[in-house]
Amino acid sequence: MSEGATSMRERHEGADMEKEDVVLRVDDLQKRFGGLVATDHASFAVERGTITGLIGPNGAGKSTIFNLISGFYEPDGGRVEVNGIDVTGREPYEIADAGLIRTFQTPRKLEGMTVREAMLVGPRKQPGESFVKLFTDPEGVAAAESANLAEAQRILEEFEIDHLATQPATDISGGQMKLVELARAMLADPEILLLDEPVAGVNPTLRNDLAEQIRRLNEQGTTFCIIEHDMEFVMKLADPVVVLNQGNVLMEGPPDAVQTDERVIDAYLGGDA
Amino acid sequence: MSWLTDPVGEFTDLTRAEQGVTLFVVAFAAFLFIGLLSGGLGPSYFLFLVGLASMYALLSLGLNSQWGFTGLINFSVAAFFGIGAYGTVLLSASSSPVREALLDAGVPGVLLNPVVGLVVAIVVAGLIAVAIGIPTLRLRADYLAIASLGLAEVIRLIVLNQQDWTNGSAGVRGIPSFFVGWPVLSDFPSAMPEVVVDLVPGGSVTLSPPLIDWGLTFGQDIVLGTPFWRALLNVSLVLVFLGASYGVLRRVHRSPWGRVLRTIRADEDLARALGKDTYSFKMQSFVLGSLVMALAGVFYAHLNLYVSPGDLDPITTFYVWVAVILGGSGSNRGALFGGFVVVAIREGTRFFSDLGSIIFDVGSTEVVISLGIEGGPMRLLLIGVIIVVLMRFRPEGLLPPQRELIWPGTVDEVPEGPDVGVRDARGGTDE
Amino acid sequence: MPLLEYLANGLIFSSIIVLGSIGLSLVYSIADFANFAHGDTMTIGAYTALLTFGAIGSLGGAVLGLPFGFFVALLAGIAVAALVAVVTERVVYKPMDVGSIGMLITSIGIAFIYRAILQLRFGADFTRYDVQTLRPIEWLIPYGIRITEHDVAIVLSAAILVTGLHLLLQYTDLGRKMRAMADNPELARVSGIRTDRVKLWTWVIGAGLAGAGGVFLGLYNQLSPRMGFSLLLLIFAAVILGGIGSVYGAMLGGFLIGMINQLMPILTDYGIPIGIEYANAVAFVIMVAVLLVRPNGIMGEAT
Amino acid sequence: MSENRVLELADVDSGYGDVQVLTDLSLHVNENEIVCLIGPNGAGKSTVLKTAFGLLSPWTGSVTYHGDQIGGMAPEDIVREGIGYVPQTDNVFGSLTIDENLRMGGVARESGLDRVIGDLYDQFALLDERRKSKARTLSGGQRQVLAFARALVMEPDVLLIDEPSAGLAPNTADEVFEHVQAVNDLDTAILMVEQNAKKGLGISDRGYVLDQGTVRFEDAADGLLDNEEVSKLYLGA
Repeated sequence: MSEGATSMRERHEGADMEKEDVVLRVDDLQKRFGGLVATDHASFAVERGTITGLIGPNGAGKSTIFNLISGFYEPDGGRVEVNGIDVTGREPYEIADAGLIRTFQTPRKLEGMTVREAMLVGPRKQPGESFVKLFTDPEGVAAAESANLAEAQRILEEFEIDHLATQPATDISGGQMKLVELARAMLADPEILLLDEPVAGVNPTLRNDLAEQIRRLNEQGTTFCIIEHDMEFVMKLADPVVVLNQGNVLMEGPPDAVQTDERVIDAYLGGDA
Repeated sequence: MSWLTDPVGEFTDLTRAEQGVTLFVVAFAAFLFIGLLSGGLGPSYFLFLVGLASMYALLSLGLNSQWGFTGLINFSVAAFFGIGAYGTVLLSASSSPVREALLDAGVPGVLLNPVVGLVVAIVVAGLIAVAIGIPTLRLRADYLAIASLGLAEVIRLIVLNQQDWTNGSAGVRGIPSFFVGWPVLSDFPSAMPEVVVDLVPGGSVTLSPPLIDWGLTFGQDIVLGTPFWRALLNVSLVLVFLGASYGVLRRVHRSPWGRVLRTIRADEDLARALGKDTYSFKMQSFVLGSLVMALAGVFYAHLNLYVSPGDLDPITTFYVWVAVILGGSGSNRGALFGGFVVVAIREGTRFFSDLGSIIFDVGSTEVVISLGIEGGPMRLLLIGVIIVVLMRFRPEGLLPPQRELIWPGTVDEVPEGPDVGVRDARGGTDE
Repeated sequence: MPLLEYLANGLIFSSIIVLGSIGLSLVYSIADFANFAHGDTMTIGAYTALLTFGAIGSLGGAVLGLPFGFFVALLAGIAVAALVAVVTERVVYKPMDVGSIGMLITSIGIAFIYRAILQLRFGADFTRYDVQTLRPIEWLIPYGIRITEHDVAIVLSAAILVTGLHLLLQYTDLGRKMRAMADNPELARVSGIRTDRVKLWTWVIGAGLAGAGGVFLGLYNQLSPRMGFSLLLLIFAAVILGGIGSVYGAMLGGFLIGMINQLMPILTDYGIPIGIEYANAVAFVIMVAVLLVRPNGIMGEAT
Repeated sequence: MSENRVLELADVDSGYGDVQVLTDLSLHVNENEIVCLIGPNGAGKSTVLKTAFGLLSPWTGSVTYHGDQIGGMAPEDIVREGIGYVPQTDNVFGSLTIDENLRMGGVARESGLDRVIGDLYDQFALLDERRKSKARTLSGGQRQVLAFARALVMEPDVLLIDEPSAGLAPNTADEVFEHVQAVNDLDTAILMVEQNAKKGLGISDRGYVLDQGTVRFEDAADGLLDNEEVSKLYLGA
């Protein structure tokens, strides 16, 4: 690391690690790709019941951190805890079992499925996902499927997209797909939901819908951690906001503090002109 | 509404592709029926064809549950077919070195029967499927194709060269009927009386010019002897296999289990993010399909009564691929249909052998394509052209899955699902 | 000293595999799919040479036991294999709207069409070029090496072709463009390279070398419509071993696979009970192992 | 003024597939100036360059070069018109030598290739020293220089540069900006997308601030640097 980077690093105060009820704790996480340090000793904690925003300029390492937390990348060092369970380096499905579900930046389309079919992939631990039970306990499978279907229908109604239920999942708009993704993730009944740019490419009306839904779900008890470039969106929704810069946590604070912080402005606009 | 009460209504409800396929099936059945009546097609041979077609349908169902459901590009179909065939015959055939060794070791001969052979074949196929799956199922799609083809060749080479187990290239003969030792069924073919069917009492009807172009005699006596009853028994067996497999696969396809497989096919990362252990699901799908293929092999051994390493030739794999792509990836009924079409091609090209040569007069030079000995290349050409034309113009196949797949009884009406096919399949990209 | 004999045979067989591997690797990197018709492109080369040689005869003199006419036939084999590949690319592959797996499956159909047409014309039986079978070179026999002048011709011709390709890649504009495209197609376009033309030339070169490999394979063994398809998996093994997309990797992979294939008897010599009949099986197992441990091959960059 | 406009985008809509990114966007580059495009992530900065260079076709509106319509032309043809493009990542051929990289930059030249490459070696000594090295052995900053040089072999009138400082340590970024200025001194106009707004504007004559696919502010570089509204755009508020 050159001198410039070091001096930048000295100005990093990091995140608030002294929280009461932590659902996700990221401790000293490191990842490099070849010569590029993507995640550089990053630490932060997400308190239960919050909507925590994760922001930072391009290349700050936000997506890498999401991939490390959710098990899609294997960290070179550090530790990830979900609900107090160490899930460092575990498979994504094990991390999901611990209660953490993530979404993707580009909506993933499910060819050959209707929207409600695509929704039904969401629930975890379905009895019908066991090959044996399909034959030993078809009534149990049917009961669970009916219940999941009703739940899917209920969530679609809450999201006001129940009219799409039987549409092909490939035929709906990108913004609607984002809503479906969020709805499906909710069916997995997560304790914490990681959203990767939930409103990228979504029109303003749907953007407000999404914000409303996230707030509502949060009030019902789901914890959120959101990467988002749309500052207006994230600053209205999130508290606290964690700022990443060069793979490290620059600071954490309430939105208005972050927005006026000199270091954050420097990180975004570039230092010393 | 049903086909019995309102056939026209049912027919108009179908998609155009479905209508075409239905008409084709009806026309083909009529063609076979006429063949049967005219004596051009012996009843035993007819049943043999039905057995063979059902066997291909079984193989196609197996591949469909790997490629169609999950997107696993498996080029080792012939190997699992061969494992099924060898699995049962090595235990039960009189010329099998393994059987001899077992008898010498004091295993009672009664135990070495085709039913035990079936069980052994299925177990061995399952174990080998796991063994092949462990290294290959983490590979990206095109590498899985090449690796599975390579490992299938390894299996073929072992069967060919371990003569002390398999008789090598000589193959295995002396295969008993599947029902040997069963009460009633064991002796059924020879015990049945010879039946003479006289469709036109007191003679026959000959249609000849000018009514049609060539003479066709209807109503000759059809003799149903021991070979016929044996063939009938075989067909019953394969129909039981096919029915059971179809029933199982249809149920699992419509289940949450099948839905996870379809999610993996469309986007494996999404399935992982939603908490599914995708490697385990891929393995289950791979093993399930391999077992169905092995079942087809077991049947084949007792149908053909001779098994050789040539049965593991990769060409069988590609026939089955054609059947699945033609029928529509992910569609069980498409796989059934595809299996039957492939046998129609296989056996249909044999008719070329009877046609002699076709002579094209191209200007001053005559191009002679002698079809008499060229059934093989014509078949290959036809298969090749079908693959290319399908991939170019209809990669989703003729009967792509049409309906939403939700566990039966949980929704009232089932809307049409979107088409899906090779076009959407991933592959070639790094994970 | 059988080892020398094995090595000599390995060199000959490697020459053929290398010629096949280069084209497969080139097409894999530029057209982005595993071309299952590549083996049958080799077969086309072999049968074109058979036809041409039958038509023109020996044309007088001979080099290394091979009449001049045979070398003309070799050129014809190269040219026709290249032509057929280019026509196929334009008529079939280019208009396709399917992913790389769809292309792979299509290429299997193409492979069947090539083979079926050859079989319709030439029958399924084995056949040979009408050149005299030679005795092993006398002065090498005391060393335990039994190879003919034809074998020497195969190795030398392959060496000339590979050297020619090397010179083309390193010192001509076309070669540099081909390497640039394999390296980074998007940047190649941005730099102003007419990528369509380079692609076409890549097909020409890859299929031409395959055609040459087919001609030599026919000389080394004999000709049959299945000859190329039977060799295809070994060629895939070579390409994967060397690293898909790397021409020099394909050369090295082809060399190693050819050598391993012919060095198999050493195993039994040392008491390991794996016979030469498993030579191909060993290559396939190595291929799968490479895919697992080092999917980018020995010449590719490690992930 | 308009007669010395090298490149102009007027009322352009553009995007990927059916996702619209740019909406009614207009901007221009005059001869010999450095223009910097800044704006928050996802504002469509890179999309502007890709649309100008033919990697994306404008849905509506026009792209003109010296007044001639080039919208919808393929990049390999636009290169021949006299526009160069330096992508943000993967902008050198790693397995080719530096010399070969430069030759690839000049495939569309009909003559004078050796002369231009010679001039470039004079200009960028670090490339001259390592002519025969593979480009993948260069450091991040050196790669950027090679990428500029590759694009300059065509002697373009305007060079489009996508985030030259991305992923570079601050000192190296400063050096790269110096090279951008040096390129500009060779009478090449530059349209540059830059994340580091302060440094980018610091070497620029003019700047545009993009937000949600359209131009929000246009001003002299100094003016934008002092504009409070700009930082609000980045961080909401």
